[in-house]
Amino acid sequence: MQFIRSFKFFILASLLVFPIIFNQIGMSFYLDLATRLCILAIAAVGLNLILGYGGMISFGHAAYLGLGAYAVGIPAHHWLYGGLDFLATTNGFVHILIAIAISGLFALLTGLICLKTKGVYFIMITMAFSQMAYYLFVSIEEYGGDDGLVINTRSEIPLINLDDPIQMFLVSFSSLIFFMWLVHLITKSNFGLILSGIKDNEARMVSLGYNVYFHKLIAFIFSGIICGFAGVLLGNFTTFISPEMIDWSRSGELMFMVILGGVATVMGPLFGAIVFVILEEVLSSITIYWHLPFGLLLITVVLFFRGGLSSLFSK
Amino acid sequence: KIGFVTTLTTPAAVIGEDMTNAVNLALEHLNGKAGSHKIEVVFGDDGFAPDTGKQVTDRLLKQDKVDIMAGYIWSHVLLASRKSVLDAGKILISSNAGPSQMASKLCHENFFSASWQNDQTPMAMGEVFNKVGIKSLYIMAPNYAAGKDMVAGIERTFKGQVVGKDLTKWGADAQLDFSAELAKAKVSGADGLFVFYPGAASGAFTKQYHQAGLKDLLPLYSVFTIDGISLPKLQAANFSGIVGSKVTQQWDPSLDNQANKKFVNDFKKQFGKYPSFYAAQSYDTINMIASAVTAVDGDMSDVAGLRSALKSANYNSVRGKYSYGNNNFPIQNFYLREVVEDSDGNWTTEVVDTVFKNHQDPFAADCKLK
Amino acid sequence: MDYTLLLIQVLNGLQLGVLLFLVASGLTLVFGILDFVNLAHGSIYMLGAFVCASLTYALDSYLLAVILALPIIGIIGYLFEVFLARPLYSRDHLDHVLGTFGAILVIDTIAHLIWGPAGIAIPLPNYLDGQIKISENIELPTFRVLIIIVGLLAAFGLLWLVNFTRLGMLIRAGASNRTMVSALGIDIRTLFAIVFAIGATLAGMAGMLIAPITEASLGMGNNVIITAFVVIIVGGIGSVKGALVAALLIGLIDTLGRAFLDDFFKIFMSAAAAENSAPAISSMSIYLIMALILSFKPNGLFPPKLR
Amino acid sequence: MQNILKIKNLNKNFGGVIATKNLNLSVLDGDLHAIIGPNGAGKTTLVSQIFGQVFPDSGQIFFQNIDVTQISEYKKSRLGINRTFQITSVMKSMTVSENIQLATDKIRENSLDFFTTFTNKSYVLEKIDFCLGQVGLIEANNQPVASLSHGDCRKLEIAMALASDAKLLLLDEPMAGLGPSETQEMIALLNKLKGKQTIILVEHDMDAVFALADRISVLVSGEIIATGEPNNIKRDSKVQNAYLGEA
Amino acid sequence: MLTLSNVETHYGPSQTLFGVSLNIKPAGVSTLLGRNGMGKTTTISSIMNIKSKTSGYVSFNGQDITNLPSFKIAKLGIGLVPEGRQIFPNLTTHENLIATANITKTKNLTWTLEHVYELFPDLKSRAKFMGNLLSGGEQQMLAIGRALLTNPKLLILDEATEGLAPIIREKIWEALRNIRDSGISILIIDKNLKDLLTISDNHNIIHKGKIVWSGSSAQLRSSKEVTKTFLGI
Ligand SMILES: Nc1ncnc2c1ncn2[C@@H]1O[C@H](COP(=O)(O)OP(=O)(O)OP(=O)(O)O)[C@@H](O)[C@H]1O
Ligand SMILES: Nc1ncnc2c1ncn2[C@@H]1O[C@H](COP(=O)(O)OP(=O)(O)OP(=O)(O)O)[C@@H](O)[C@H]1O
Ligand SMILES: [Mg+2]
Ligand SMILES: [Mg+2]
Repeated sequence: MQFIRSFKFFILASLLVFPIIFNQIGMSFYLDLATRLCILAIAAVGLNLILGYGGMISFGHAAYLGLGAYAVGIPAHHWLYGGLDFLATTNGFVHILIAIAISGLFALLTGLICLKTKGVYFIMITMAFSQMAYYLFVSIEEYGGDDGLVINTRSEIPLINLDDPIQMFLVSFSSLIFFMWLVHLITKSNFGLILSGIKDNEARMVSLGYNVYFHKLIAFIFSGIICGFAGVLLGNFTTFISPEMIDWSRSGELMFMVILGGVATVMGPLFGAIVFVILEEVLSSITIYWHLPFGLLLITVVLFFRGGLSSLFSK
Repeated sequence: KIGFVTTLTTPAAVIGEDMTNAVNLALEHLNGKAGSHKIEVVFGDDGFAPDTGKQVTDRLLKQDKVDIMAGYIWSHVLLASRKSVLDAGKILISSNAGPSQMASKLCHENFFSASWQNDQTPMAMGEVFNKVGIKSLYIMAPNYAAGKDMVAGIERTFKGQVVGKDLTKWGADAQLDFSAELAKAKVSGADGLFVFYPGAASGAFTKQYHQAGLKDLLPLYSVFTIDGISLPKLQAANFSGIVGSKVTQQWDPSLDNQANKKFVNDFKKQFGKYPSFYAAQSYDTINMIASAVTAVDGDMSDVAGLRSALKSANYNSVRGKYSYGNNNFPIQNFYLREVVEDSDGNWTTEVVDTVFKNHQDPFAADCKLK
Repeated sequence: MDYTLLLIQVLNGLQLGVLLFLVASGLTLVFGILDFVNLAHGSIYMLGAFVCASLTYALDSYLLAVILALPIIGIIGYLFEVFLARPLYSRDHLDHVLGTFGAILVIDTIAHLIWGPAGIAIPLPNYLDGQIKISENIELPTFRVLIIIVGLLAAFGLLWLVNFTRLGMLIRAGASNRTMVSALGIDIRTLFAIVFAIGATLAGMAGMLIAPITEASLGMGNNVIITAFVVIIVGGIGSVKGALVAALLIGLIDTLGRAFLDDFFKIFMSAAAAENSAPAISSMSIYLIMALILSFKPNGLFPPKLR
Repeated sequence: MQNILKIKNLNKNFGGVIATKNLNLSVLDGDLHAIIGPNGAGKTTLVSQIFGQVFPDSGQIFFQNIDVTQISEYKKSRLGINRTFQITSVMKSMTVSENIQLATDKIRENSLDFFTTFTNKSYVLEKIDFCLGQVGLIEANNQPVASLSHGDCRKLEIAMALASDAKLLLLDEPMAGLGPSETQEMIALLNKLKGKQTIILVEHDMDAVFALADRISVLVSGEIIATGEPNNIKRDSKVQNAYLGEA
Repeated sequence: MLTLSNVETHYGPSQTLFGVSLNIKPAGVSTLLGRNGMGKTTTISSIMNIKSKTSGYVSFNGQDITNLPSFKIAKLGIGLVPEGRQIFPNLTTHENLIATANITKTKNLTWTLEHVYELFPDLKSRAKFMGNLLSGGEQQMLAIGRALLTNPKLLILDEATEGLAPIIREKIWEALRNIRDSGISILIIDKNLKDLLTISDNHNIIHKGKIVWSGSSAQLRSSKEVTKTFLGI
């Protein structure tokens, strides 16, 4: 038990320390890698809230990442090139507010429809909505269509300079810790208990007097907002956003991170993101056929480690 | 040290393979050296996605610490990666993609094209239509930025009437069955069919064109669709419907110059097929870089020196002599080519006419560089 | 409007629908009946196309190639079941998704290694390569007509098998309660493996049929799998009838949308606006349809009668 | 005494099967009212209609003189009606005590509490102890439900109904699946509850029914053929023919 | 006919059966009694190899069936009516009955579809309904009918009469007597001790995963002590 706790702490600490050390000795690439990892992990944490704890398997969460990133890119675009003055800004807080509002609204509207369905129907309808968002952005030429939108200035936040890779990393890292803590808290609360009840036996929860639809909707919106926030970071990090990021395959990757790491666990999404991002990076720089070992690894994990990677550490 | 980004996975990897072959051939011809300096090329895979492309660009820049970035098949990948390279103060050379933004608004002194600007090739085609006397035209292209550029390019020069236009779904789940569009084109009564289907879609399209029996009804004109990559495959399956169809390009294997002959012959010897224009441009890219490296005597920190050397285009390009405009896009000839059978019975293309001489892209004026 | 064009487009839509059905029916069998989410179903479709392509060149006959390729794909499906699907039946859908996604990566890369990144075009024998004159001014490629016929035959065969035979009953029973079926004396494992192999064979067959039109290419499976999922969702998971109806519906909507949407939009918007929005909307159309149908019928058009 | 539940002219037809036919029923406040009848008579369907899982084709249901015919189930349980299921329905992957927690009204009322682990902790803990104690599942407190035997699941089902503090409890065959001794214990438990809560008991165990019921209604083919005190029902020849047999 | 010796079974780390030994004679009715959670169902699952055993030995008609897959055990002639009915919800009543039925060889079969419908007329009128729409009792009848149609040599009923009306219960006992008399052996778990005492003469009590008592009806009636400690009555 003690060992496991210290192991988790060790993972978090090395995630914080090593990238910075690498950066100082001139391997700045690893800092970027870690930043990217943290951002994707935030999105995975958000997805885990509904997928892991709530049993709602969303196959469209990349849409929120995209919305969040466009919430940075579009105001910045107008700030640089004019048009839509009420939107044009580089103020980071405004970007975050827009991202939260838009992703919350998108979650609300699609959730109202999606949550009428269950199981695989839910998986597919969430995917359908994210694909619609995909084609929507493809067709807006103002924002680059499928060429994507280069974000030329990063969000401005007092005291923080996101152009500095180290600060960018620290912001992402601390956001990750914050959201892991927040989701952990939520899942331990009344609401979290109810959410797992719904995951387990929805019909019975209705008989017990819970407005299941409403609770699911709330969780769905929460999760969307977390991913939207991750999108803001992603936009600032890559300084580029394209509809490609909304594509279903990206939603799939988020899903795989969560499952790989272990659903309904605090550390799972982070483990998943670490393994996913680092393996992708390492394997793809060794061979262009890296999908082969990667695929075999996924199969191995599924066949032999029930409950994902975090099951390795839970007993 | 050169970073070379192309597509090595997904079906579009055929192009990447051709380009990689050409790059390696160029290195072989140069003995791996520019003057006395060793050149090393690190390849990166963009996975046909702009964000992956940007990621791999960052990796080549930061981890492999390359001096020059080159490659880039796709406009969106190039646009996404542009900032990383230029912000790092490195030279960026496109071996294929030529989006209009980078020729105008976003032109940059450190960015060079070893290929063309998107609009130029279809503009040449439009000019062909005017010459041949095609009055009405049916257009098909994928619905993405380059596809729209191609359509715009045609409309820039074509003086007749466009009787029908289909922009088909593109991307990860691109449309590959064109029965509905071909049926429409067939009844549209157009004099000709213009298409742009690069990469994997080209085989599917040409085959269906062949199967629909349109060869005599509706002659096919295409850009970036029928090339050294698709022809062997089409021939193996004997889709004779496309023999005789017309293509425009700034280069052709039959161009008569020393560099080209050596390139084409050696490429054929090594890889058993004709090189595609992608290969030709990649081959040029390496030679062009080598010429610049020689000019600055291997001092890669001398970016200004590299720049001016590149700008002079002082190397033996396989397309023949050409020069650079103010926006660092080539000013070059465009040819009309026809699909023919060569003396060995292999299908290839042959120049039948020169459409444009020393043509500059229409965006050069919008570029602030002098 | 031009009615012959409309008719041709309807037939085109039908052909697309039939192909979708072949892929989707295997998926709906495996998913609806074995309750196994197989993302790699599309990869089997791709393998079907590649194996058939190689055999066509080796044997110099498309028909022989198909006849030989079908059992090969069936065996591949069987092996897939034994090594990957079987251990995962008792797990939840998420594990299926992850495992079969891994399988996609593996199969696609192996295909890349074997066949290279370039697609392979398949030549058709002359008697299939021509056109059939249906009336004065309607001609259709013979091969597409063949696809429609073969697909519909497969559809009705499958409907009969699942709904009206004892085997079908056992398959459905096994889907709801594996343990009980075997406790009542039925070798459910073998039964499931057979069903899986049938599903794989159907997908492989679809790949073999589409390959002469598009070509065998990497990634073709991943393009089709999403559409196939849309089909079975719209039709109602596990319902072969639903899959048939939905496949035809989606085939028609997709084709007709591509063919006529811009003309239709021009009725009430400017030509330029119509030309811009029509492709965007028609790309979205299948998703729009799915969202629309699910918001009114959350279990698809023909929800299987289950708890 | 007052009617807590009143049903008027209720009808329900499942594609040809008449499950409820012109049914009228009044249940007195505080009564233990048993409903018996052959298999497929429509008892479960009646319970489901009262609880709002199945909506009647026609007719009305009044709970404390409010028309609740069309009110959906999750609101019903807030009004103070609760039920158990003939075919066990519990949260399988959760522990026994979590199941009870979810059934308590305090958790339900604070369902949007995002940051605290059960509000009114002591109340909830007491509730868990009490309910599990009543059915004898205290030791299984932290066991996942999936590892319970059939009979223990049945007990949990009852315990959850207890936790809700409902005014009207609908028990659908609570004795089914219990062993002989557990059945005795259950009878004792219901005896204790009698008077505190109104209970509608659907049961095939006649020993239990006659030991517990204040009133009995006999349902055959969707119709109530007799209602009355246990002793009268026992002697009723119609009831004996249709249901009890010669026993 | 059926012999268990020292069967031990675990669920994960926790042991449920601690060496169950049992002997069921041909052409008779045996019972398995015990409180809730003592391991009755687990014993059945272990016989059918639905739940794998940690150790022990099971034989049927002299044949070792310890590690045979369930379907082979069933084919040897064991029919199971499982706890909780477990009918197939997505099949009609009729399909539920015939899907797994062993009624192809027409000659000399004890149980046919007609027989079952005769026994449970309610099922006949529901023949075209999906299994999950049946009432609890109807499902129980269906489960019994389904097992009978496999024409077993040994019929195992786990909670045979749960949820059945008294009048049907009578019918079931009646039917079981007939089945017994036709030479089929029966192993039954049920809570109606009174009825079991009349229909069976071989009782086994399981307590905490062990058989703690076996004997005849008369012996059981007279051992108040046993029923008190192990059955609570
Ligand atoms: N959703 C449904 N669709 C069709 N028929 C149904 C449905 N639900 C119940 N029935 C039928 O209605 C009748 C009454 O069913 P119900 O479950 O109410 O019986 P019950 O009295 O509870 O019987 P039991 O004592 O066996 O549990 C049964 O014949 C059943 O088959
Ligand atoms: N799936 C399971 N996982 C873990 N433990 C289990 C599981 N199933 C049963 N058990 C445990 O095994 C023991 C015996 O269970 P079993 O179902 O055999 O009891 P039973 O005698 O049939 O009881 P009942 O009369 O309640 O049906 C119980 O204590 C139960 O908690
Ligand atoms: Mg009932
Ligand atoms: Mg039991």
